[in-house]
Amino acid sequence: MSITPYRVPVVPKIKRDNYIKLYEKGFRTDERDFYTPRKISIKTNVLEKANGSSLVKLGNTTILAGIKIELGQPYPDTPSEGVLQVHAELSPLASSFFEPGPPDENSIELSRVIDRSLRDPRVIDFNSLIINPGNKAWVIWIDLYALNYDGNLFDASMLATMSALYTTRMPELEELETGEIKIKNKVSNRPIKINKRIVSVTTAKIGKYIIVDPNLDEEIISDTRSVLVFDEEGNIVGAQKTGMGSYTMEEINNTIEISSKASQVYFKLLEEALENEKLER
Amino acid sequence: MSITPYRVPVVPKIKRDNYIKLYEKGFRTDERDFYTPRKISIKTNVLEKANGSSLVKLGNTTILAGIKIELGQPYPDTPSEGVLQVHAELSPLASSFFEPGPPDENSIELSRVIDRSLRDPRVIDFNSLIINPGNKAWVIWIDLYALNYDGNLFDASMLATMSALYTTRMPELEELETGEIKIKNKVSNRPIKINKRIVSVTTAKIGKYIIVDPNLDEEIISDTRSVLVFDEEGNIVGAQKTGMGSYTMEEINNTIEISSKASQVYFKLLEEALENEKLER
Amino acid sequence: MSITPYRVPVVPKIKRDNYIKLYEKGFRTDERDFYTPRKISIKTNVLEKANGSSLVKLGNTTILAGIKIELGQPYPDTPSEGVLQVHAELSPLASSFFEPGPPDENSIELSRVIDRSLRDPRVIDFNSLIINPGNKAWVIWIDLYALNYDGNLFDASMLATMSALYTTRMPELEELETGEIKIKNKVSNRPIKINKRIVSVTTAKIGKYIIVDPNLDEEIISDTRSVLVFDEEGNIVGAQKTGMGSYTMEEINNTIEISSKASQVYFKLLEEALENEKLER
Amino acid sequence: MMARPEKFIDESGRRVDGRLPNELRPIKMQVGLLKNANGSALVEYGLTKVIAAIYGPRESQKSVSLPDRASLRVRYHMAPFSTEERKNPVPTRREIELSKVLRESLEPIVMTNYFPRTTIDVFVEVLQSDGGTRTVAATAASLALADAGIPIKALFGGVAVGKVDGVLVVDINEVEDMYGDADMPIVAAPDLNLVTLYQLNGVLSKDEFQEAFDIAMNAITGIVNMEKETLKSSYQVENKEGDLEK
Amino acid sequence: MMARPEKFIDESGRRVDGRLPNELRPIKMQVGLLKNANGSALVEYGLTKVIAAIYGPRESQKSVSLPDRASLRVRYHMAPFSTEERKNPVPTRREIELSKVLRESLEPIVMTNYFPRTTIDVFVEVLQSDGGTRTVAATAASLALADAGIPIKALFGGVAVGKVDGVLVVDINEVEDMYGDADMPIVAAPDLNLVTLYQLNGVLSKDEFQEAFDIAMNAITGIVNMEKETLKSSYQVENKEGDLEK
Amino acid sequence: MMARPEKFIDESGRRVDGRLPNELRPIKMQVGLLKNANGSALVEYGLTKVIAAIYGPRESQKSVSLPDRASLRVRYHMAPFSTEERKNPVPTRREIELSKVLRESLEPIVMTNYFPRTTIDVFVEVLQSDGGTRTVAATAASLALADAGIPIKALFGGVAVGKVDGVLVVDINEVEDMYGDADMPIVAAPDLNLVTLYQLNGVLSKDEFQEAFDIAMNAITGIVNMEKETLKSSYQVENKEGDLEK
Repeated sequence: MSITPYRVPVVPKIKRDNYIKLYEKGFRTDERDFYTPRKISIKTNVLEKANGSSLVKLGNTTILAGIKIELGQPYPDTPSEGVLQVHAELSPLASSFFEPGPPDENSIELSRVIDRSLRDPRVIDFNSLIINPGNKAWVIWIDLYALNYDGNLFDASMLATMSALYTTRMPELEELETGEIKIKNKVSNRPIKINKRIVSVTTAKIGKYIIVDPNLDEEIISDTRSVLVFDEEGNIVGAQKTGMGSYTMEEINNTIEISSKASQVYFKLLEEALENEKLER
Repeated sequence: MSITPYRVPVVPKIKRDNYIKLYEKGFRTDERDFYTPRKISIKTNVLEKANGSSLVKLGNTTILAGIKIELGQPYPDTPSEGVLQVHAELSPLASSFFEPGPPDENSIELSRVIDRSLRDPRVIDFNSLIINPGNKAWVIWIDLYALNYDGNLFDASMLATMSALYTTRMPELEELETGEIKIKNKVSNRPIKINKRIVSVTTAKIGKYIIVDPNLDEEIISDTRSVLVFDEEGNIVGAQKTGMGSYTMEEINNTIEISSKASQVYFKLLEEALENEKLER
Repeated sequence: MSITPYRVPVVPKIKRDNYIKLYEKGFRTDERDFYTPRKISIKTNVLEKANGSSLVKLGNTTILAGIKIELGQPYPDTPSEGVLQVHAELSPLASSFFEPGPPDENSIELSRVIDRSLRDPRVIDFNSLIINPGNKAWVIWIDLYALNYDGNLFDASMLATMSALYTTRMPELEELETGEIKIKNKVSNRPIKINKRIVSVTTAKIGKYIIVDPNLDEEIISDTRSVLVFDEEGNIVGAQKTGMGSYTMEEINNTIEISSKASQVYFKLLEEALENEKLER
Repeated sequence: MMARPEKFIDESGRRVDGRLPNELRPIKMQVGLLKNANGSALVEYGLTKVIAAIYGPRESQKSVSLPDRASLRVRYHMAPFSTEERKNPVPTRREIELSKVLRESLEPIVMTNYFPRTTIDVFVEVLQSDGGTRTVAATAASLALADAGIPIKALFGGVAVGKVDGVLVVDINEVEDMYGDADMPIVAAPDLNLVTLYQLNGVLSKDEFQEAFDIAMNAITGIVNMEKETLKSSYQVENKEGDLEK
Repeated sequence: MMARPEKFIDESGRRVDGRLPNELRPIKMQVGLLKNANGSALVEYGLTKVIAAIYGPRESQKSVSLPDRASLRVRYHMAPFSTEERKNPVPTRREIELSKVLRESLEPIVMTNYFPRTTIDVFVEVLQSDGGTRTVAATAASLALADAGIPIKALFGGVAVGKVDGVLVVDINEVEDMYGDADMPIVAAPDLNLVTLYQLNGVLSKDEFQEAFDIAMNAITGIVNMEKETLKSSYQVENKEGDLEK
Repeated sequence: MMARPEKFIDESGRRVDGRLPNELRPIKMQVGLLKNANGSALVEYGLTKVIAAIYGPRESQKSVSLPDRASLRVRYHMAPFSTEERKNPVPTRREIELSKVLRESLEPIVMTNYFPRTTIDVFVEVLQSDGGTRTVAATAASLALADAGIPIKALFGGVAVGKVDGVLVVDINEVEDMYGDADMPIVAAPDLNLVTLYQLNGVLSKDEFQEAFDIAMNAITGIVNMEKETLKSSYQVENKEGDLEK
């Protein structure tokens, strides 16, 4: 069951008005233009014992992604593919809005949007993750851990996911004399096979304005938000309206164009980060 | 843990008094006599994709029963029998008294009384549900879903269960070359084997009166209630005192006689419904 | 998550002062000296159908230990050892402080301290509990059930555990023609193999005093508590500071000496109890 | 798992444990054995052992408080070591149902109107299960309520009537319950001629069903007399040792 | 499990169930069938059947009460018998997400400011699932809110647009959803030109993505017209029999 | 799973990772890295990385409010990617116990009497686990409390003493913990000569037990000095980059 949030801070109308006045002049409170995401920092391999990891800061929103790879069974309906599991935790360290406990609707929505964007567009080469069709497959656990929340968890989480995937190293197997297959080394040098890069672009609608990468204040005063996920060819590989409001068709078309352009910015930053880490392939 | 209900509406003493005054004249508020259940409507096969289904209205109490049959394992202590699972959901759609959440003591009691009445008297031929003794058996899932609650969930649920069972079609199996057994078609033409018909008769004790098929108002003002389940030979195949009060031995004997007679009414209505559906066998 | 207890009775400062005044004279409220546990009664084999059982009273603190032994699988990392499961239930029968529900941090701490004290020092001969290495092993379920709580659950639970273990009889196996191994009799005459005896000694620090086996009042007014577990050679085989306060190093050394001496008292009482039960081996 | 006996009644008319059809198992009762509870009782029918504890009346939590009466909270629970296979302590659907029917059996007996806005807790724990646990629980609850000094309209007790090899038998044990034709637990207050709980699992004719009540009422009358004796002697000899410690 | 069809569009341009790409499944609507609910509706798109019930506005629990508006509680739930394999009634992560996006689709439509400090419950139950359940749920919610007399800004409805064999198709069924290239559920209030829910699972070009909205808006306009007809006739003929009972 | 080493101490007296028995792993400390928390710290002992965040004091929920002091809420939690096998985020019995003993280690140190009726949250998250996580958590909590400006009686820290091949060693890593003879985590505030947490898993003689405290106190004194340096430099250089991002 989902209930109208009751713990969200009430936004004084005046604050919203001030934001909109600034927008009328073409500015945002943090001096960005409407279409530019905040400063992005991406550091990969921050966890020595995980198969892949990345710490992403999008402004002050901080996401740590950790990837563990384990032996498991393929799903009965996809016997020749590996298994993907995406989980997000909105940890109480990250914000006074987050309480300890089982994942709430926000963390479930976040992880399911990331999951769908990886799965159906086959961002990961799932067929390369089968060991023994119908029987043994790799299970990819992607855990997204919010360390600081200042708005726009989607884009930060997607950057963390992609950069962690790009630095993920598969475990190494060995076959025992009994024929049994076991993990010999938790982490080898072999990368995981990635088919394509994707980025998420979140925009907020505030009055008549559509702005890219809202920070927390902007999220709170926004009418509603759109998450569009793009691949490098410009296809849309995932979408989610999130938040309580609505869009006119004109606003949707506008949002698509703005998001499509902003996706190029994210791709550029992602590529730079991955190059900095000397992990291109 | 069970606690005295605290969400039940308080019955003004005057309302109870008015009911009893009417009983003294031999009437009930809905113009029934003491021993006649409300109008019953039974429609089977309302769900095309289930193995069996039935929508039962007993007055305004509405129960939807859906039966799904799946492959599973027999219990270790009954290796040559199929498996029965009965679950009832007192859905929040049905009444403002019902809250979303895990099954409470009332829905658990309801499903367990139905379950026991089917199991021990062997209403279903459990031996016909074994595929491979000790290893593979059919699992019969009976889900009772309350859509509208106006008293007497037991009798309505039992009618829904029996009529759904009578229209239940088994899945069809196929054996693969590997010898593995799989479901070929979810639903075939083959009926499930039923040994006997049973009906539940709920009576309420209100003051010195024993009335059949109490509606919600009568349930609320009742002192206590009795559920007696009968087979067509007049045997009692299940019983449950439910509700907070008590019975004298005289009242129990009275209840048995009244319920036994009322069981014939239920049987007649059940038979008519099944005939209407042209599903006699 | 652990939160500062809010249901604990507030101790009037005057009560604590009175206790300390008495300590200054060398006495406790129940006329014990500082280093002597309360009267101990140990009755074993109180449950005919369990593999082992014991009812222990330490003053008015009453613990019933029941041991069930079942067939199971060894853990992957200890393929040639049996499996130990220790669970404690602070039942609502035992105290108005205990609420029904899943185990809280206190019962989890209690069972884990007992578990660790049995496991690592190998009090039970785990290798004798393997039936088929990597595949079939005995699972020892030790359930500690608090019936009355008057302080010091640790020492009473450990006495109950040890005395129940000493009277535990293994099930008897049989091999079917199919080669399958099954339990023939739930309880045989064969005892479980015990390597050593251990006792727990709980002390409370109240002001500058260290007292052995605090009762409930003493627990409530205590600054903090120490649980030290000893074997018969005087080694420490388990330890836990429990409670909200702190120790100076001097107090710790003092606590070790006092506890070490008191362990001899517990061993003596345990031995007497086991002899009374004519179960020495 | 217990095996099914070939016969439930032998040539001499005796049951698997040697009892006659109308014979109860040896019954033991003891009150006041738990120090903290306001009242407590341990009751054994053969190997079935159930302990009951009463806490309260104490002020209700506001959300469940009733203005005109006390709330009853009843927990029927099986200790992990009470069953053939070790039982997970998480309440099962069975335990939830039995807590409900036991509570409903107490509601007409306890004088709840004396204590508005309070809660009376009745915790019963099955220590060892060998058939009939819910009816032993009722007997233990009756004694524990009396021990706690909670006003009740009358003492009550429970017994399970079964049908094996076509014969109605009283106070069935686990084998008779598991493999018999019917199991009918009944709780009653015979001094008031009131039945407060019944359930039936299995098949009985109408006549047998009525006869089962007669058998139960007769047995419960004896059980309640034992309760009275137990309470009387407990006032004389305080603090006697419990049967669990025999 | 359903098998993957070889082709999703045959030579004559027809889909696996014979429909044209822009053709909806047969749609049935019925309101007021649940007596206790303040409003209710049963909506079917082909074999997908969803029932919605409204309770409220009723006073909010204090902890969740909002001073300036009503709270919405929305539960999207699948009945255990609604799916291919029997579904455990415990809410899945999918049901939790869909409850959220459905609630968020209602927030801009329901005049919550009329009822401060109250809660309006929208319970939708999927009785049978054959694709598009969340969009059928939206249509059922629209009708049920109207039936309950809750003021809403406009009627709304939902439909899922898919892509199979490279073609955009409207109102996809379960096979098209499972094996198609894209599934895009959309909820809108066409009279206000407002889109209140969209999601995409799969891959679409930017142009296809925009075209999907046009297809959906067109379909939803027709669906909302059916809602209006249904509501109009329900005021005339009260108490007509439900489709579940045809 | 890690394999058991043949020897824990080689001929030259060095441990499996080259350390001497009394040698700590390389320790890194950083404060203030989380923007929203009132205080935060990241502490690493070798590969063990723990982050701590403080929220509060904020007004307590009424049901848990204490009239004379602040309540502490402490959560020790392991991130799913912190362990050898991916850890389910649902709290384990181990995490529940460690949350309790960590809370109890903070109770005598935090000046809770300054903030009646409030709650102070201490959230510690193990990001990577290589032995000694609870003691690293204590050190991180000490720094985070100081960073939050919560009055504490003294800085404190933790270290685990172990016994391998008959030798007491300080700051054990995961292999030494898993296969060693004893593991004894200790938390202390050396400036006050106060021990606030100890546990023992394994077997030690009485003398070894006492020696373990001496070893720990000595190590913790050094750790607390590092804390002081860290806090001092953090007041000078604000906002330095975190070690997680080296």
